[in-house]
Amino acid sequence: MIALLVRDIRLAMRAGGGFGLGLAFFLIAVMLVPFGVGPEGGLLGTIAPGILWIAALLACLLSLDRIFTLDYEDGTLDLLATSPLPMEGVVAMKALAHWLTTGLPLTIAAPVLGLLLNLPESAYYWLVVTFLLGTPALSFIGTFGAALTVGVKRGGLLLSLLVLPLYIPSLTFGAEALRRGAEGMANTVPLLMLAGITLGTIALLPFVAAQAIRINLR
Amino acid sequence: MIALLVRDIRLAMRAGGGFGLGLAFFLIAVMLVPFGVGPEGGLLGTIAPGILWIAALLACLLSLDRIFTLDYEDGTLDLLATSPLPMEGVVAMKALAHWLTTGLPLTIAAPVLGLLLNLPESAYYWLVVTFLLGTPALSFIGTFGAALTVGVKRGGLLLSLLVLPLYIPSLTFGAEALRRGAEGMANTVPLLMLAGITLGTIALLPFVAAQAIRINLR
Amino acid sequence: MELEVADLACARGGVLVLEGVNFRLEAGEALMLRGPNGIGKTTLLRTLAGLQPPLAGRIDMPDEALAYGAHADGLKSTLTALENLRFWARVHGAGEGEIGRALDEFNLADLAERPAHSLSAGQKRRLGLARLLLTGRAIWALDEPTVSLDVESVRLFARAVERHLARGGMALMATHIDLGLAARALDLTPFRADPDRAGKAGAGKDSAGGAGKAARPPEDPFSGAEDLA
Amino acid sequence: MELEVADLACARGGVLVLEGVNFRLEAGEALMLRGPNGIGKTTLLRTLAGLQPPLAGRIDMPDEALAYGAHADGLKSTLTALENLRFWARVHGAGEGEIGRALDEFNLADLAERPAHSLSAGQKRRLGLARLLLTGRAIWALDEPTVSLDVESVRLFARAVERHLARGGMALMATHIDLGLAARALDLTPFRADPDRAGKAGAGKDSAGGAGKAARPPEDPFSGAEDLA
Amino acid sequence: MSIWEYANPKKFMETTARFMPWLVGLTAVTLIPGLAWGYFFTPEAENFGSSVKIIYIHVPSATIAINAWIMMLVASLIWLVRRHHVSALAAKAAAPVGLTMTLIALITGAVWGQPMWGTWWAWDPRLTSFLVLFIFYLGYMALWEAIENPDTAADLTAILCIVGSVFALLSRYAVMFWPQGLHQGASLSMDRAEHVADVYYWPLVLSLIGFGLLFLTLVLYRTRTEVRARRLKALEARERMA
Ligand code: HEM
Ligand SMILES: Nc1ncnc2c1ncn2[C@@H]1O[C@H](COP(=O)(O)OP(=O)(O)OP(=O)(O)O)[C@@H](O)[C@H]1O
Ligand SMILES: Nc1ncnc2c1ncn2[C@@H]1O[C@H](COP(=O)(O)OP(=O)(O)OP(=O)(O)O)[C@@H](O)[C@H]1O
Ligand SMILES: [Mg+2]
Ligand SMILES: [Mg+2]
Repeated sequence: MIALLVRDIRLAMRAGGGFGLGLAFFLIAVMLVPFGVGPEGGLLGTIAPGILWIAALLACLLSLDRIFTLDYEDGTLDLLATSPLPMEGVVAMKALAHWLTTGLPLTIAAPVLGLLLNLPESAYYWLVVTFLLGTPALSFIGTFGAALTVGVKRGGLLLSLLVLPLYIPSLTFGAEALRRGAEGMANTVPLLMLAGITLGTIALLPFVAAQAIRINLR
Repeated sequence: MIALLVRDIRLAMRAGGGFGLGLAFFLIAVMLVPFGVGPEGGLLGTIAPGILWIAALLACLLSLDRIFTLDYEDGTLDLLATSPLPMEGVVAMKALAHWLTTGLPLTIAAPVLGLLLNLPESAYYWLVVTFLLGTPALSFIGTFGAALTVGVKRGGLLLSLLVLPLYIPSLTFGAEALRRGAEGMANTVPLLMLAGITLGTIALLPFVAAQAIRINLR
Repeated sequence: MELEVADLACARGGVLVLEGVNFRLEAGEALMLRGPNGIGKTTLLRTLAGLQPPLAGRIDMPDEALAYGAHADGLKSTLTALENLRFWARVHGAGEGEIGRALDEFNLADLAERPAHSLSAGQKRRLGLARLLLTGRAIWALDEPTVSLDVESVRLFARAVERHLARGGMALMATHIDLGLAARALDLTPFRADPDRAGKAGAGKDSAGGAGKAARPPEDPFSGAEDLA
Repeated sequence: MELEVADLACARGGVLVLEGVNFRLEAGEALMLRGPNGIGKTTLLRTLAGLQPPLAGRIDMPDEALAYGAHADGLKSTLTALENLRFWARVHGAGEGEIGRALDEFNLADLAERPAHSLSAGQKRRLGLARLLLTGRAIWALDEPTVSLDVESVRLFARAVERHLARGGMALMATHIDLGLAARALDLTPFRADPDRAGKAGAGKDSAGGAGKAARPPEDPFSGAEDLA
Repeated sequence: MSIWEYANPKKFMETTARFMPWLVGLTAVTLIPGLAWGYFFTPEAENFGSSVKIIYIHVPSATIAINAWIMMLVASLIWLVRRHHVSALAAKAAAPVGLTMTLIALITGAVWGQPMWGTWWAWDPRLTSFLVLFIFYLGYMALWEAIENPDTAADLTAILCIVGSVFALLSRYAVMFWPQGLHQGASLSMDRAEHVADVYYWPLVLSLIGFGLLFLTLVLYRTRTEVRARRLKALEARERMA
C-alpha cells in the first residue's frame, strides 16, 4: 500500500507527471482575475477569498483525471484489482497521493497569491487554516468522481461536471469561513462543517469509489 | 478535409464525446462564483464581464486535450500524417471543429449566464459580439498548444500552463471591450485588437501547429 | 491445489458469450485456450481473474492464487524497467532477489535502467511477463502472452512456463501460435453461447422466476421479443 | 514503380539504431523484415513512412505511394466499423464500392454496424487491416500486422497481400511469424548501429566538418568521450 | 402477489399498457381545468397584478422537480438492493422529466421575479439550491449517456444519485449561511389563511395534482420506451451472435 503511495508520488514528480502543474494553474488562474476584472485594489480584495477558493478547486479538478485513467489505460488497474491489495486501500492511497501532490502545495502557495489579490492582512491565517481543512475533501471527492468515469474515454469534462456540484458545500463553507475570519466575525460553524465534510468524505468515499471501480472493470 | 470535420463533430456528439460538457463546465464555473464570493448582486454585476470571459476561457481549455491526444494514442494521427491530407489542413479543421463544438455554444449560452451574474442590461449585446470575435482565437491558440503537448501522456495540465498565458491578450481585450461597451464608453480599439488577434491566429497558427505535430510524431 | 471450472457462463458488454464451460487443471498442468477471434478467450480469462462476475457456474480455486496477464502490460512509461518490477514486487511482497531472478529469466538485465517508454514492443512485453514471477502465484492466466515476441524470446518464455509448471504451478493461456509446450488444448468453439436460447427461454411461459437449472445463466429479462409493439 | 533504400541510417529517441540499410523492392514483390526485438523494425518502417527523417541515406519512391500500418490501428472506439472505414475512404478518396470490398475481403460484413470498442482484439486488427485496401497505395509498410489474428484470419490476410502483389503492389512487413507468403526476408541484424563507432569517430582528428562519406550519419556532437572529465 | 412482480419487464409492460390511457385521461381532466380555472377565473391580486397567475405553473413544477429527484433516489436504491431492471430504467426515465420541470420552475420564477423583485435572478438560498439541483440532473443524465453497458451505467448512476443527494442536502444547508433572500416561504402548508387567499388555493391544488399526474404519465411513457430500447438491444445482440 505504501508502495503504491510512493509510486504515485514518484510518477507525479517525473517528467510530464503533473506535479507543480496544479500549482502553476492555480497561479495563472488567479493572475487572470485582474486581467478580466480590472486592476482595482479594493474590489480585488473583496473578492479575493472567493477567488482563491475557486481557483484552488479548479486546479484540483484539472488533475483528477490522472488519478485512475492512466492506470486504467495501461492495464495497471486490472492488475491491481487482482493483486492482494484491497481496492479500498488503493483508492485511499491514490486520494492521499493526490492531496500530497496538489492540495498541500496549493495550501503553501495560497498566501503568496493572496498578496497579488490584495487580500486583507487578517485573512492569511484563516486562508491557510481553511485550505488545510478543506482541500483533503477536494481530493477524496475528486477520486470518487474519477472512479465513476474511469471507463469513459477522455472523461475529463464529464468528470468536471460530476464533481463540481459535489464541491459546492466545501467551497461555500470554506469561502464563508475565510471571509468571516478575515472580517473578525465568528466562523466556528462553517469551519466545523468544512472539517466535518472532509472527515466524512475520507471515512466513506473510498468504499463507494472502490465499488465504482469494480463495476467499471467488469 | 470535410470528412475530418464531419468526423470530429460526430465524435463529439457521440456518448462520452464531450459536446455540451464544455457548456456545462462554463455554467458551473460561473455558478461557483457566487458561492465563493457571496451572493451580493451589485458586486457580482461589477465583476460579471471579467468572470464570464475567464470562465469561457477555462471551459475552452478543458476540452483542448481531446483535440489531438485521442488521435495520437490510438494511432490515427500517424495515419493522418501519412495520408494525402496536408497536416495544416488537418490542424485547421480540428480547430474549427473545436470552435463549433465549444466556442459557438458558449457564445449562445453566455447571455443566460449573464443574467445569473446580474450583468447590466447594456452589456448583453457586447457580450455576444466580443465572444463571437474572441472565441475562435481561443480554439486556434488551444489547438496550437495541444499540438505542442501531443506526445506528453495526460498533458492536460501542462497544456493549460502553456496556453493560459497565450490567452491573456484575448482575455484582456475581450473583457475590456465588454466592460467599456456595457458602460457606454468607446470600445473600438480593444474590439479591433480582439478581432486582429483572432484573424492572426487563424491565419498563422495552423502552420506552426502542423510543424509541431510533425516534430512530435518523429 | 487445483482449478476446477464447472458450467461457467460469461458475458461481455451485457452479451452472453460463453456457456457451459467445463475444465479442470491440476498442479503442474498447462492448458491452451484456442478458438477463433471473438470466441471469448479474453472474456473467460477476465472472469477467472475475478474482474467480472460469472453469470452462472462455479470456479473452484484457492483465494489469491491467480496471476492475470492481460493484453496490456501495466507498465508505467516514465519509470525504468527495474522500478516497474520493484513496484509489483512490493505489492506482492516479493524480495529483491526475486526481482533479479525475474530480470535474468527474461534477459532484461541490460534494460533494467531504461525507462519503459523507450523499450520496443517486444522488450515491453518481456518486462510485462517478468512481473508474473514476482506475484508468487500458482495459476498464471495469460492473454496472448507472446504478442510481439521474437523467436528467441518465445523460447525464453516457454522455458519460464516449464519451470513454473515444474514447481507445481499451473498455466492457462490464450494464444494463436504454438509454443512447443507439452500442454492440453481447450477449444472454446463448442461453448459459444447459443444466441437463440435466451430468446426462446424468455418467450416461454415460466420466465418469471428464472429458477431453472442452477447452472443456466439467468435470463436476460429484456430478451423476450414478443410484445415489442 | 520501385522502392529503393540506400545506405539508410535511422535513430529512435535520439539513439542511432540502424545504419547502412540497403534494399530494393520491385512491383509485385514482398519483403519480410526480420530481426530480434529491439533491432529497429518499427524505427525503419516509421522512417520509410516519412514520420521521422532519416539520419543519412536515400529513400527513393514516388510521393504518396506508401500506406503505413502501425502497432495501433487508428480506430475510433465510438464509431462503428463501417463509419471508421468510411472516414478513411473519404480521406483517401475511395468509393463506397471499395469499402464493401474491403469489408468482404476481411470477413467483416457481419461486424460493420458494431461500434469498434465492442470488437475483440483480433476483430479490431482485421478492421485496421481492411483500411489498407482503401488507401489505394502501392506500398504497404506494416508493423506486425498479424498480432492477435487467429489462423483463419492470418490466411485471409495473406491472401489479401497476395492479391495486392498480383495487382503490382509491394509489401514490407515486420513480423515474427511465418505467413506462408513467397517473399524475400531481410534480416536487420547486420545493420545494427555500432554503439562504439560514433564515439570512436568523434575522437578522431577530422571530426570538425563531419564531411566523411555522405552515407555516414552525422556525428552526434555530444558523443565525444574524451573531454567528459 | 407481490409488488415486485412489476419489476419484471414483461409484467410491467402488460400492466402499464392497460392503464396508460386512463392515466392520460385523468391527467387531462385535472391539469386543463386546474390551469384554466387559475388563469381565467381568479381575480388579480391587488399588489401582485396578473403576474400572480404564474403561480399555477411555477409552484407545481418546482414541487415536481424536487420530488422527481426523490423518486430517482428511491428507484436507485431499489435497483442497487434488489436489482430490478425496471426501477433502474424508471430512474433513467425520470431524469429528463425532472430536468424539464426544474427548467420550467427556473424560467417561470425568473419571469415572475422581474415584476416582483425587479430582477430576473438573485442568489437567494432557495433559488440557489434549485440551480444546484439542475446541475445534478445534468450530471446524472450525462453519466447515463457516457456509459455504453446499460447495467454498468445503472449501477454507477445509482451510486451518483445517492452520493449526490447527500451533497445536495449539504449545499442546501451551506447557503443558509447567506443573508436571507427574497423568496416566498411556504404557501400551501399548515396555515394557509396566512399565505394564499382561498380563491387561489383550490385551483392551485388542482394544478398540483395535475402536474403530479403529468409527471407519472411521462415517466411511465418514458420507462416503456426504455424497456423497448433494451429489448431492441437484446435482439440486436442475438442477431449478431447468430
Ligand atoms: C428563478 C426564480 C425562482 C426559482 C428558482 C424558484 C424556485 C422555487 C422553488 C424551488 C419552490 C419550492 C416548491 C416547493 O418547495 O414545493 C418555489 C415555490 C414558490 N415560489 Fe418560487 N422560485 C423563483 C422565483 C419566484 C418568484 C419571483 C416568486 C414570487 C414573487 C416565487 C413565488 C413562489 C411561491 C409563492 C412558491 C410557493 C411556496 C411553497 O409552496 O412552498 N418564486 N419556488
Ligand atoms: N464491450 C463489448 N460489448 C459487446 N460485445 C463485446 C464487447 N467486447 C467484446 N465483445 C464481443 O464479445 C466476444 C468475445 O470477445 P473476446 O474479446 O473475449 O474474444 P477473444 O476470444 O479474446 O478474441 P481475440 O482472439 O480476437 O482476442 C466477441 O464476439 C466480441 O465481439
Ligand atoms: N523513445 C526511445 N528512446 C530511446 N530508445 C528507444 C526509444 N524507443 C525505442 N528505443 C530503442 O530503439 C531500438 C529499436 O526499437 P524498435 O521499436 O524499432 O524495435 P523493433 O525492431 O520494432 O522491436 P520489436 O520487435 O520489439 O517491436 C530498441 O532497442 C529500443 O529499445
Ligand atoms: Mg482477446
Ligand atoms: Mg516494433
